[in-house]
Amino acid sequence: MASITMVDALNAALRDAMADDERVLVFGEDVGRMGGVFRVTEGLADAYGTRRCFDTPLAESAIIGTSIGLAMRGYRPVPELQFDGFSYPAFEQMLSHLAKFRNRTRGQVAMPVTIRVPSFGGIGSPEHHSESPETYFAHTAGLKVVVPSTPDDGYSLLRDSIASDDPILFLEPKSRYWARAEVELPVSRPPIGQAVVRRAGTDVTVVCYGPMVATALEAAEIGAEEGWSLEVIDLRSLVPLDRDAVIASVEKTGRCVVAQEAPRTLGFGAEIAALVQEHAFWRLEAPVLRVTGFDTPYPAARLEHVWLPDADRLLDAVERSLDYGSS
Amino acid sequence: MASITMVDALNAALRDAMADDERVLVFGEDVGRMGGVFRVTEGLADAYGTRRCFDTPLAESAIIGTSIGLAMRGYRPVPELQFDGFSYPAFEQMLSHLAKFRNRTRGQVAMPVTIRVPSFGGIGSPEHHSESPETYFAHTAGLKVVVPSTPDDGYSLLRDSIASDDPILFLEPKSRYWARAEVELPVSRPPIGQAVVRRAGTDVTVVCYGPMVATALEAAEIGAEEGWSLEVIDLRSLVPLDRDAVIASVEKTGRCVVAQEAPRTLGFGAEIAALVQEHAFWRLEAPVLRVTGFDTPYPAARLEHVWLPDADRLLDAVERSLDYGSS
Amino acid sequence: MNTTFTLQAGPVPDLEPIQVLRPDGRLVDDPRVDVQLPAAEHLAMFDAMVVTRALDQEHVNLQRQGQLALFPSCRGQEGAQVGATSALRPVDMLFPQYRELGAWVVRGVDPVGIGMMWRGSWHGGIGLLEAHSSTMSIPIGTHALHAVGYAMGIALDGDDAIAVACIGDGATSEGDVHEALNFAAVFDAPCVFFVQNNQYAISVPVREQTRSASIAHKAVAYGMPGVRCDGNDVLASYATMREAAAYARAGGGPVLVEAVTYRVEAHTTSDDPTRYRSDDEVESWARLDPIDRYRTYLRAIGVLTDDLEAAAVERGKCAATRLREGIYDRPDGDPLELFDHVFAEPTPALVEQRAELEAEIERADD
Amino acid sequence: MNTTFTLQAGPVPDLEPIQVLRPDGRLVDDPRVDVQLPAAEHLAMFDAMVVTRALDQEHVNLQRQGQLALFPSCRGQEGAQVGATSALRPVDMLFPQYRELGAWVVRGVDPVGIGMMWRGSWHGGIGLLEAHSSTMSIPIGTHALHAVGYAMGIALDGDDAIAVACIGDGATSEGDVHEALNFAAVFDAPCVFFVQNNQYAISVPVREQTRSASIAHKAVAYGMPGVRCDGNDVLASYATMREAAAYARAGGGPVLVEAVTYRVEAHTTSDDPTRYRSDDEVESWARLDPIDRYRTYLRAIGVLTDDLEAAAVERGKCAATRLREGIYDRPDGDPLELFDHVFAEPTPALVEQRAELEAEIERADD
Ligand SMILES: Cc1ncc(C[n+]2csc(CCOP(=O)(O)OP(=O)(O)O)c2C)c(N)n1
Ligand SMILES: Cc1ncc(C[n+]2csc(CCOP(=O)(O)OP(=O)(O)O)c2C)c(N)n1
Ligand SMILES: [Mg+2]
Ligand SMILES: [Mg+2]
Repeated sequence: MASITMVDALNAALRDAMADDERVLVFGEDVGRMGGVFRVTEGLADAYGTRRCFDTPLAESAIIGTSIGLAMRGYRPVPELQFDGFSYPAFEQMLSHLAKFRNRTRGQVAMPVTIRVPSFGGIGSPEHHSESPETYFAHTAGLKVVVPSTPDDGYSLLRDSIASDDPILFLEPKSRYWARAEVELPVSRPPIGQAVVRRAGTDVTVVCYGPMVATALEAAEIGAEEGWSLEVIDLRSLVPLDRDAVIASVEKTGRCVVAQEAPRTLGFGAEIAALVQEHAFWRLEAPVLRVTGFDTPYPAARLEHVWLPDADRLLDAVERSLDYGSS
Repeated sequence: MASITMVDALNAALRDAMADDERVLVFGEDVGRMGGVFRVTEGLADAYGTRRCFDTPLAESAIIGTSIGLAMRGYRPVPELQFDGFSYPAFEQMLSHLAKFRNRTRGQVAMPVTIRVPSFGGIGSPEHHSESPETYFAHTAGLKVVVPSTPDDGYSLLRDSIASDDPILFLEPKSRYWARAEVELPVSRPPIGQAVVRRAGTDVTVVCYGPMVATALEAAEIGAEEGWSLEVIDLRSLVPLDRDAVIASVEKTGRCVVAQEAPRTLGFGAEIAALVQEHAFWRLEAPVLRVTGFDTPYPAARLEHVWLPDADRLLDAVERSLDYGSS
Repeated sequence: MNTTFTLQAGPVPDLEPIQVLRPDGRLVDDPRVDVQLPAAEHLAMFDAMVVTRALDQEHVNLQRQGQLALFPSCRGQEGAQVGATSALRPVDMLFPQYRELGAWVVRGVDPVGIGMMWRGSWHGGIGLLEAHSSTMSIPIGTHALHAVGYAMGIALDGDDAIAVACIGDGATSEGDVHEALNFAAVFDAPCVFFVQNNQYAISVPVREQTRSASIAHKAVAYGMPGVRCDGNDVLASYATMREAAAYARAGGGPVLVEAVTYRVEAHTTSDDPTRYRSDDEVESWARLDPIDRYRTYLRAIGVLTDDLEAAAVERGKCAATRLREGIYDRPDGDPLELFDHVFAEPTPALVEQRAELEAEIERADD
Repeated sequence: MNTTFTLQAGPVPDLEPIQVLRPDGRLVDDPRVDVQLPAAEHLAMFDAMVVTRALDQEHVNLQRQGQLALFPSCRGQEGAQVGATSALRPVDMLFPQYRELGAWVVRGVDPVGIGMMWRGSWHGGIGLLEAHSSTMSIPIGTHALHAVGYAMGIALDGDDAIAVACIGDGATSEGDVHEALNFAAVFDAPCVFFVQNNQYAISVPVREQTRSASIAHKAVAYGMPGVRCDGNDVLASYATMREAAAYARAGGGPVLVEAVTYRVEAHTTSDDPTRYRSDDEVESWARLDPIDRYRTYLRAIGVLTDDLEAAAVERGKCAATRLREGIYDRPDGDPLELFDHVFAEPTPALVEQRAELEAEIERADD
């Protein structure tokens, strides 16, 4: 077993995917010669040539638009958008075409495009480099949204995404890029659409994904000292959503807290809350509580730690859930 | 009292706003010479000159980007994006700048920009002309979202939007453009941020906005024959949201159904459901049920009536709410 | 075919459009291109133009009868569309906007599949892909990037097909078209940008769309060749596209072609063009009708006879009849199909929602 | 100031950049522009360049000491930035990207307000607006549209200010820059697009960014004048911007200026440029240093003396000290301010969330 980071795991996944299928192409800004600003594409141009891993001009709409054309031609593009906030210029291509192409062609043309987006906050970046774009994509019919939280899942989910015939927004939690785990590659984890219980518990279900998984586990650890048993569910993909796993857990615990970095209004927590109250109505002993960023623009680096949800904010919600109605 | 359409009301609002404040500018594709594809800007170029109402080249990002620059210069731009689906190219300008400018400048630079977007479906249009983009905007901190449902609100809310110092997505329900009402202009209705009870009732609260208000009222009418008393709440603005009005109604009825045209996942109904279960938890006798479009691309014209929520779909949810737990 | 013009990246294009036939149908003196075509090819193009016109009119009729939701006529643009498409090989991939009826006729697309788009039966049109055309694209300018990506794929494959991005004068203002031109040039993609400058983007005239001396001039910004042709002259359109396609196919990289033409009808059947242009203007362009011009020429050189013209008209009628029969009161498709093509496999949410709609339909049927 | 070049919409720009000073600091023979400046103006520019360099270095130092999150150096670009900005009037509105330290120095912006951006105290920089500069803009190319909108507003007001969009070579690939150039031309907006072609967009060299013969050549696509200048020659940058600004101010419409220069340092302090360029290349450009060149010239014409140069260096030190004192261990702002500027008035949701965060902070303080 080797100790590897998520960057290592993602890089290996790209390498192996390119080795297995020569129709896999990797491109974007600074991904070739430089290996990406986070080094996720390091060495791919050397290993597979600049035909298959190349730098593009600085234009995100073009990166996604040409991915669509390449997919029509039978390729499996794995474009990178350099940061979450720079996915916005490609929004029209994603919503109006990538998401709709299969449907528009009655299934004749698939869009096996995996868009890698270093996402979320927490690493002291400048403006536009710490956005949580998942709502925009998850609300868009025809797009899948995958969010790994660990190196092994990074590898396994990225391989599965590239192998999938559907367009996938693969949101990589930057703040977890350098966290290490013991993993033997290649590794295979549950498929896209299956959540994983990261920690079993009986008192409160904590639903989370991406960067919030580590926060939830930390909270569970601290909570245990208070005698609270938290069950931490890592969604792994938002579309498709493993609703059954969430409901099963809430049927057990009767309480649910959902955590996201995104601003509260219409963050993914809203969808979880809506679903849980609908499908576990009688079982709920407290409302589903949302632990979120705020409805403000993401702050500058020095203030982000205050703004981002942390174990304390999460535990406060857990406590409110446990105390609900008793005060 | 004159019988006017929403198009008439919006046109009058633009006229009066331009008369009252010469810093108000109206521009976009085909809004000048032609008066807009829906004739909402009809006659403005004649009345106020092509300096203040003018056609732009075909480029939505530029329409919003230049609106930002004009706002910095002290103007109050009221750009039109021709259809919902063509707001997507302007997404980066809206999210990365329009929404963030005031915050970035610590309040020094306001963005009094009202973006008019003919929105939603139901009028037999081709692809991309029937989208429900409200989630994208409502989730974005720094944007307000206003959705009128009647001619008088069209007038009043558009005047208030243009007078506001905040950036506003003003989503006009195309399917209500030609519905008539007796209105004496100018008319003043409750301000942005205040919901209105369109029909009082005691059994189930129906939360809706824009095109779904008429559907909800129709359902309430039919439901009354079944002996169901529906309270119809027209949100009028999604940001700011009149949560108090919704909660007050649910405290009374104990049941809530929320209706939207948008696909279900992360549609505005998710936010309403999340808030209602959080703030009226003990009072709820059934889960908040969502009446929505489906998680598919919006269909072609001949199938849209099947896809769109109608009174029947709404009443089915009402019935499920009323029967909840009793079966 | 001989030509005295050469496609070249760098210099400013000639403002004078390439022309083969004068408006009166006679050959221009000293043309920059020399088109020697077999009679059969001439007749095929003439036929396609006549069929296009007939189908165009039948769409308009069907729309007036409430059978179509909308229709964007290509009347007046048949020369540009038929000429350019006829110069391509069948495997060259078209990326159309929505007003490309003439191109689809050349490619033999069943008109019913086109009419279904405008009826609102399904998005994008049916049967286009089989004819090496992408589906119709409504978000202006966006599909130019698909053409470039596809062309990059062709180059990666070492194939000698090309991709053709069909866009309008209005589209050239969109950021996506800029990005497409730039990517195409940087990656030497075998892509021809075929711009039909029909003078309008809905109500906005091209002079308010750009201050570029011409659309073709924009090629300078990308280091690619740009060329203008008379789009109402089917032979000029043919010859120009043939040169452009050959250039791209030979590995020269992309080319920007501007076909100068005119949209004689309204933007779509919903539009009222009297709001933004004069009858005089329309009439002056109507006098430049591409079919009339070509007919005069083909008659003069003896290729087109009364019989052959009657046959073309007949084929137009047949096509129109086929369209009408396939579209009139056409039953709607199964709404449950809406859940079938969202993903390769429906998600649990889609399975559930499909069942909901199914139940709803059953309820309604009761 | 005399010039023998004229800004003109239409023709392809001269590939040879306008130069006043040769790399060795001597005047070029027969320059296309003739810059006769009073000694005081020369010295002000020299000062600004020296101060910029000193501040630039101090930012890098502070970043290495963990005081800044990040810093994008403008080393090597001082000639372009100081020259161009010095040619403007104080009310001419700048729309900077993020690497515009030299421009802000000319405008007298307090360096602490710039350092606060890079420390991560607040977005966009503080004190820029007061100096008629918009805030820093990170989404590449986007702010070019703000400049155009602002310039449209100037024209509507009948004012004689101009707007200046400062963008990079990489930015020219973005759709927004295309749309900005096009809108500016169509609306005759008094806007100068000032492109610092520093040869790289992070790791991507400009030859992979575009096939245009030069960035200035892109002007042809918009029917506006395009002009190249030597960006490492402060006097050429000054003279070129002065012409461009005069043209725009006089109602001529927009101008595209390309300053050919080089980013001598890494893209930002996070970047490792050895991955994509050679030391030789960097050294060959470092020999074209704009400050050295200007110093040699000013010494030769007797404007710059030992004392005056020492004074400039001293001002650089003062500025650096001011930056360091204002930034080092600077306490963070009140996080509750995050709720104050979302809207003119906070919404009920924001009021509630503010209270939540306040309570959380109090809890943490306990
Ligand atoms: C992104 C986008 N914005 C706006 C529209 C609305 N619209 C439909 S056609 C059209 C004009 C297109 O003009 P042009 O490109 O010249 O093509 P033409 O219709 O003349 O063939 C506009 C503005 C659209 N379809 N897509
Ligand atoms: C829309 C967008 N995409 C990507 C980035 C990431 N990024 C930051 S700087 C940069 C390169 C910019 O190059 P250029 O315009 O030449 O300016 P320079 O940094 O050389 O001054 C990139 C790709 C960004 N900031 N914005
Ligand atoms: Mg046109
Ligand atoms: Mg650069």
